[in-house]
Amino acid sequence: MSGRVRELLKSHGTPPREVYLDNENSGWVPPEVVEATLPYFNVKGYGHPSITNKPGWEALELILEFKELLSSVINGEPENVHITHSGTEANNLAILGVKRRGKVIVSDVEHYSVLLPALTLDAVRAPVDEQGFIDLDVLSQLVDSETVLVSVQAVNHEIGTIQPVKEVYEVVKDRNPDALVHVDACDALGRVELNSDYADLMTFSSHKVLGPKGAGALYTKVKLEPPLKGALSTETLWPGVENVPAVAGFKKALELYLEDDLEELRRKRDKLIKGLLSIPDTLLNGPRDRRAPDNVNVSFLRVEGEAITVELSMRGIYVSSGSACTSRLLEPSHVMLAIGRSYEEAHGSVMFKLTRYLTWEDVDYVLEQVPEAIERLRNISPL
Amino acid sequence: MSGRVRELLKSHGTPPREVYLDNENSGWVPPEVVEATLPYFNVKGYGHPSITNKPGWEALELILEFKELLSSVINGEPENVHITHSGTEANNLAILGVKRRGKVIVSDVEHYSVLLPALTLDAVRAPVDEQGFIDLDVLSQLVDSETVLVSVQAVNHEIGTIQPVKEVYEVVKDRNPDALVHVDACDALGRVELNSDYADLMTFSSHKVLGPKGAGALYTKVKLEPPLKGALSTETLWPGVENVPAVAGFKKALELYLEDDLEELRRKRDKLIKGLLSIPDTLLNGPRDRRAPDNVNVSFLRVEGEAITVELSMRGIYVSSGSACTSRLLEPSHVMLAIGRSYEEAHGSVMFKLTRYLTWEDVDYVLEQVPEAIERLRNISPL
Amino acid sequence: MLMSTRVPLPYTPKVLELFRNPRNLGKMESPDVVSQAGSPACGDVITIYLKIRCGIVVEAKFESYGCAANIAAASALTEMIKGKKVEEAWSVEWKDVADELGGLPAIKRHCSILAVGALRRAIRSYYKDEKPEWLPSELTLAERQALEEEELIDRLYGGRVART
Amino acid sequence: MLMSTRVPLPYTPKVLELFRNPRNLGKMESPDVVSQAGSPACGDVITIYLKIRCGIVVEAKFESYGCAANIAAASALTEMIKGKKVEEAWSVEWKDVADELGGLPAIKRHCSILAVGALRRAIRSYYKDEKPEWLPSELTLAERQALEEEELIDRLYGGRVART
Ligand SMILES: Cc1ncc(COP(=O)(O)O)c(C=O)c1O
Ligand SMILES: Cc1ncc(COP(=O)(O)O)c(C=O)c1O
Repeated sequence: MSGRVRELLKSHGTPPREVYLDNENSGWVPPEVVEATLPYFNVKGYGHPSITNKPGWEALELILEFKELLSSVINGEPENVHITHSGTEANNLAILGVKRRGKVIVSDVEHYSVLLPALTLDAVRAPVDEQGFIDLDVLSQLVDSETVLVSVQAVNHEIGTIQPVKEVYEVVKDRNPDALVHVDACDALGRVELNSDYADLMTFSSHKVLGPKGAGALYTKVKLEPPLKGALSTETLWPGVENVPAVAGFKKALELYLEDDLEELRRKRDKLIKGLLSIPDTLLNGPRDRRAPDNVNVSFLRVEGEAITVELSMRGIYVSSGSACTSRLLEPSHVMLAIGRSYEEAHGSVMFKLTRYLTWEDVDYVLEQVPEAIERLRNISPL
Repeated sequence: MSGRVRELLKSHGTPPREVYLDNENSGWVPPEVVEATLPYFNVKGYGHPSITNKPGWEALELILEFKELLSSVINGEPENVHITHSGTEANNLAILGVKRRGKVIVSDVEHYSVLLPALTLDAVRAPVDEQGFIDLDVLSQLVDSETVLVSVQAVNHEIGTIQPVKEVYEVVKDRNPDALVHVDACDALGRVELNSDYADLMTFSSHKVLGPKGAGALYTKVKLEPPLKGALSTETLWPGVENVPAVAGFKKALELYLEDDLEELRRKRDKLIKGLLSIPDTLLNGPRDRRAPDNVNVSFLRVEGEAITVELSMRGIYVSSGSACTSRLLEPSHVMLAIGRSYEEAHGSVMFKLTRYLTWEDVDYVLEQVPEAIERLRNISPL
Repeated sequence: MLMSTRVPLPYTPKVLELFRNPRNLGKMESPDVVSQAGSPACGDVITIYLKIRCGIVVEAKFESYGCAANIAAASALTEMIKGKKVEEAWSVEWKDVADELGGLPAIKRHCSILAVGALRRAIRSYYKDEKPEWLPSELTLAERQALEEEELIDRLYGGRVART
Repeated sequence: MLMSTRVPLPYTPKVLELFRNPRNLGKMESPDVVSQAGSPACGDVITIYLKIRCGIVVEAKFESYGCAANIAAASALTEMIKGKKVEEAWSVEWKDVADELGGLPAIKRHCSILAVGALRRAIRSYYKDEKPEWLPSELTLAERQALEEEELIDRLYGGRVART
């Protein structure tokens, strides 16, 4: 099977210029972050963080350093930080781990790793408006004395909507002080201000901040019942050994992320949005204001998203789409549908997640190539 | 908190010679394996393996290559290989994922990542003898028409017992052809012969073969219900994105592991065992024959294992123990108890897992230091 | 945006090549028959244009709204039927198109089914007044699947209003 | 062998130092009193030897079977009581020993409790015939915990036969 992929890649070739913008699905890891992980494979801290020997203590040191850093960013306590292998796992831990059973409420645009576990608990979905903002009035009506958990993300992973999590927290607690508030902050970390005062549980993911895959974190003020069982290490809510090198990378990546020039990111984002919207029949998905500084998402009408990803790939621009063309489920991105996009609009959606490594020249290259790509595909289309 | 660990490490110091033997708990990753992971962070295949762009296809290529390699080692089909983030997760997937409910049977010496999920299903524990071998007659009596799953590891993680998995498979299927057989092969891969003909499900872990942490695999011939929910990638049984660099490392590590000179490992193991048993009042844990070539486990009477790990750490020898001194649960290793060791014997147990990187000089160094260490501690002990 | 994914097997070089340089692409001036299958809401639409002389497909063109496989399948199919008798064109199965492309991932097979569905609709429509013997009166699988896709999306869609 | 783990906080340099170079280690020639607490099955045993003159602890020694913290706690305790009045030695609490060690991880606190338990047993035994006023007749927490540990393991152990 792998031979077929090899053939495809050969026929694809390597474009002279490459601009990676699919950081939402899989972060490109900066060399300095990789560098930070390296010692932990075989120089120090390669031991088990709960074993009483030197390589174990070195691992423990790193784990604690990470917890101290992450908790300081959200004004919290290091002991409340729990380490998993991904944001998906941290979200599952949050949703499935709450011991009390009762009504669960999630926003309609949550990531699948919140939405799907929540649906196994018959969660109620709270609607959002056309820009993805949760309706606080409806939410307030949904929260009742039976409610045990409300989960609302801080930043939407597709359309960059910055949710008013403080207001969500207050609305929920006002209606029912015992209801827990979970904030999926995977796409918010280092991008918007986060404060653990306004959440009982909070999720983070390493590769969302350009750390390596293999580490996620759940901040929790409440006791949870882990959905998986096994040998515990210093981590008590997720069995198995902590992925120490990945945590080292997460820590370094977060340090760098916190230094990002958000204003510059915003300017690049806005230049991209403006340029892309100058292509005829193109819609912006998500809000103009209160939008994550690194998120661009547009729908090109009369073209299908997967074709765009392939077309752009051959031009060295790597993106993803909310189309459903390949799934045969006919279901495009639930986020697109939740904000009222039609199926066609969703199929033509393309997402770009910017990082500090995107240069102004890259922005220009994207704005030169994308219109050509869309035009070529529209010329193929009967619509 | 991390400051206190830093102080401890400073006071510990770096011993002039270091020999890492705690590979059972956390594998030391060889530089050539780390090397194999590096491109996948930011040179190629850093994309999402199910997204249709070049970095995504490169990731897919690697995933497929890995599945081809692993399945070829066990004479199986690549499509049956599923990727998780650890052996613990693969075991949870196997045990909790079986859809049919009924009697579950596990050996008494399974890893906690099998035993604990199984106990949530009220599993029956099949006894082992004093060397850790499962009793096939008792097993045969335990398997009945209600039995849906039997889980027996291929090699024990503490005492190296090589279980007769083919016989286990035949005994189980003979009694109930519908009962599934799960083989936890984490410590067996590359060490004993494995054949997917004699298992319905099989577990593997990257860092057990000196791959990086962050990758596990479950081979399954049957459909499973994943215990966690979320966005699927090419991997359909474990949500979230595959840890592609870790899988690249797992692949490389496995390639190297398959080339290991097992005869040489056995000779080092035997020299270590012989030398350690020449220390008075020392017992071998686990069998002499049908023992994994890399496993050494002994109990030093009248000394407590955690103290040994610290004492040896200061001498640059890094090991772990089956003692319970630190847990305050008073429960030492369940494996030790299952093979009939007394609590005292279990508390004094020390485990060494050998790799090709252990030199004969290292063996000599260990055999010089350990007797001194044990003597010092026995001189402290009132027993 | 993970919905657009789950591709266990990727495209063949042939698919990529036809996506890059499609043959027989574009509208046809005065075709003898035009037919479309699929729906924009499903994310795939194929239009087939045919020119038929003396029972021979003398020209075939296509347009496609859809993924790379969709475009490649439509292109490959038009190439396969050019110069063939209409009866032969009718007998091209989705499997033949997939083979021509060097294989299609399972979840992409509907692309070649849709292409064949569009072609058969065109042929059926060409013969709507005078059905030749070889033309079954029952809808074939490919035609039924095209229909199903169109109807399914209507059902899924429900009352949702496109805001385009 | 993960049972020996779950140490969220590690040792202080002081614990490591006393583990490396314990003070007051070893059997005492003709002590006035010897007492032991803990059980081998639990993985920790501390023996305390005292020489007492005119109500003063003039010499204190220990032996320990247990983890590094256990050894360090026993060593620190003997150091703390040397030259003290017995009544003062009695009043040393496990917390004082932990502080002396620069703190102990939560799961290691039982080590200093055990050390204090052993010491108090020794003192109680020293005064078994003639109880001074300051000596409570009720067992103190540290003594009770030592007892509990010894009994608990018997219960856990059940019929299991040591094969040593
Ligand atoms: C908002 C949000 N939550 C959770 C996740 C899951 O994180 P991970 O990819 O680490 O499993 C993602 C990433 O896709 C995300 O964007
Ligand atoms: C036999 C066995 N099974 C499962 C596991 C769990 O693997 P991992 O450490 O990758 O979670 C281990 C490792 O400790 C093991 O030795």
